[in-house]
Amino acid sequence: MTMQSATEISPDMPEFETETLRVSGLSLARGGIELVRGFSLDLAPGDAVLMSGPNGTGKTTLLRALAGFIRPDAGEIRFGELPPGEVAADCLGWLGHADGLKPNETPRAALRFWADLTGQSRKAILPLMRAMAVESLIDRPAARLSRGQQRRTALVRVALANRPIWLLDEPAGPLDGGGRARLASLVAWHRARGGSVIAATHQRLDWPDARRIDLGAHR
Amino acid sequence: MSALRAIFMREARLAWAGGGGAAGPTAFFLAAITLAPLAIGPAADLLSAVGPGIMGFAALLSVLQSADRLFGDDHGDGTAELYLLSGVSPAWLVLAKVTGQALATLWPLPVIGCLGAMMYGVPVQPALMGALALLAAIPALSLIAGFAGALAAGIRRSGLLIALIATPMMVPVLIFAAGAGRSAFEGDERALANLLLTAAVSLGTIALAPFGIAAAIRSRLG
Amino acid sequence: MLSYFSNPQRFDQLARTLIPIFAVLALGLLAVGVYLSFFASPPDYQQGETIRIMYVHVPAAYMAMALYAALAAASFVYFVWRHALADAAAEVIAPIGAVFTVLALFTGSLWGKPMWGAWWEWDARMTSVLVLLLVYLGYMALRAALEDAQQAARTGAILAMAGIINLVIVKFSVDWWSSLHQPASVIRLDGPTIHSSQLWPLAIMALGYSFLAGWLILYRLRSQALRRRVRTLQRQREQAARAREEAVS
Amino acid sequence: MNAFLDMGGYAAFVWPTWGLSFAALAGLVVHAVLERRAAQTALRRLEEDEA
Repeated sequence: MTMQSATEISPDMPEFETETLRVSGLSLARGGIELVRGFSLDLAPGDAVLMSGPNGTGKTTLLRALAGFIRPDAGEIRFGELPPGEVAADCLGWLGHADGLKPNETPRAALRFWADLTGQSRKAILPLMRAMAVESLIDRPAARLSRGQQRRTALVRVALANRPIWLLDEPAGPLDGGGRARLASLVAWHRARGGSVIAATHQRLDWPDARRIDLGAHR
Repeated sequence: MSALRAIFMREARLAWAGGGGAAGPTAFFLAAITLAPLAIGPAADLLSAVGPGIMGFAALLSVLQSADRLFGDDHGDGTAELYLLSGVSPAWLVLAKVTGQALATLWPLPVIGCLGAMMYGVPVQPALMGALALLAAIPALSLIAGFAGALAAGIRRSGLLIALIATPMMVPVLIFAAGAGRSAFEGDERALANLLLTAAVSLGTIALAPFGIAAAIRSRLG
Repeated sequence: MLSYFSNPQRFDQLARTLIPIFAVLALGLLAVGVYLSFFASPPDYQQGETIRIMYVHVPAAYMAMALYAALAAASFVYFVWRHALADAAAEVIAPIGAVFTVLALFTGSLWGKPMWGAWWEWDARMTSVLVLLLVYLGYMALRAALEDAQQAARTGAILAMAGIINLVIVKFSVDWWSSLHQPASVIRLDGPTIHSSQLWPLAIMALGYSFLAGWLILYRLRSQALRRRVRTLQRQREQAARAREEAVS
Repeated sequence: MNAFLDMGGYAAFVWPTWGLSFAALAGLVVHAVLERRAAQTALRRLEEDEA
């Protein structure tokens, strides 16, 4: 599977202005159990962070705190100077455990909806689907897509939203070898445009000069 | 504004096609209308007296019947998270969603309510008033069902829990909506008052419920 | 004032001192109430001896509503200031309020039979109490259905606050609904027709019920703090076991 | 004495109402005490295992 060069993916999307994510002294507890204590992180444009650690160590909880779904018990999260609450919508691309696809909706209809909802142009849909090699499935209802194909479609949605900071929860979970390579090139294209990404993952993802954090050590 | 239109269109399209669209509430309403006389008995004067009330009651139950699909699916398949992160104000987003779904699935209720009332021996004019009251009640019914559905999103077999949570909140709109039909049938002058009160409750619910639903969705994602 | 109670030790001290005081007050008031109800107040000129049922029915109905107001207030404090004690209070109050509501319904029915001739009268007041019972059950069912404690607290708070708004509208709509054929109820309960000698037992019994409810709430709050510590300890033990098992594998 | 017990002919309603009321109040108190004791033993058992 040749590694697609970052420039091949060419929906005409402008560069991002610089958006840094600063996390300082974050601690998170769930049901009385402390998952993360004193976690700090700076994510400058172009950075990539891979979070690993046994399940139940708080990877997902940390991502959900960064997205503003969960209030941390201590510490601060800042996008530039703003807390996640106000600004999360404009600068966060989110990929949760679930792909956000409706069973009886086709990728074409879904991605058009997400483009309209986030105020992006629909022209970027096809190039991005080609980048994830799912363009042939554009009119097949999501229920009849495989888990891997659904995940690729969800990754297209994340890219389509054109947001600088990506939070990806197990992005490569159901992906095969080809899928992981295409994910790597999508992330490389995103970072080349000044975007940044934090991913929680079990698998070894070899994204060039990505910082690796083992959450198990943070308790 | 186009984002809200996008949500409205998507929810209406999905509700219309998937999940049986209007078939669910319609089938439930017809079943209730058919079974009630078998339980109450064929006495014509009795049936016509309870006719308007049965219509209101059955309409309420058919809205409740499809309540868990309103927000339960979004909670499970990740859509709720994405909606909250879309930058659209949650209350407006929820209102657009419930309006889309209500129009796509509940439009037959007033029609069936009118025909059903006539089947129970209610004259045309009160039957029409009952149907009008049902139409006025639909916003309140669907938003309250949405609120209960959002609170119980993702819980296994949440149907019973949603019914228990929504029942007390449906009391006012049921009293006024069924009251409109009944007063029209009994010829006392409160029919219009009941209709206006139904509309008032619906407007109040439109103003308040979206914030409650948005808060419920956010708390269930926390 | 709110932050004063935010640390558990200070609240626990206060609870430990208040609990015996409330117990003594409740028992004393109830004893005086029983005496006043039976020996120191005349039968009613219309109802005769059945007036004595009112001395337990009205306090029960009053407690049912007062406890829901407390539940909603605690939920509001939790929702806005995230005050763990307020959430604990809301969780503890709900079952107590539900029991008082059931009690109010039964005593109301036992009162209705001799007075109106029917075990259940769909009048505005009794119907509202029945709806209140459903609100309590809905709140408890929702909290029980949510495993995550934090979600149960926030979601329960939202439902409780919606419930208080709804109960106001329910009160109005049920009055409107029942006023069609129902003649104004023969006995004006809270109107001037209550003779002062009948007001005293009612007030004392209501006060006795209130202090008993206060005792129950404080007492159960303390045992709930224990239960939450047990749950946390169990979770920590499970997590430690998981970590050990990971270290081995 | 039995005039008192007769309650003007309404004995069948007054006494059950009061009986029910005090049964409910007593029930609430007893449940609260049992609940507390159960919590204490559970905590003690956990702490013993801890030691």
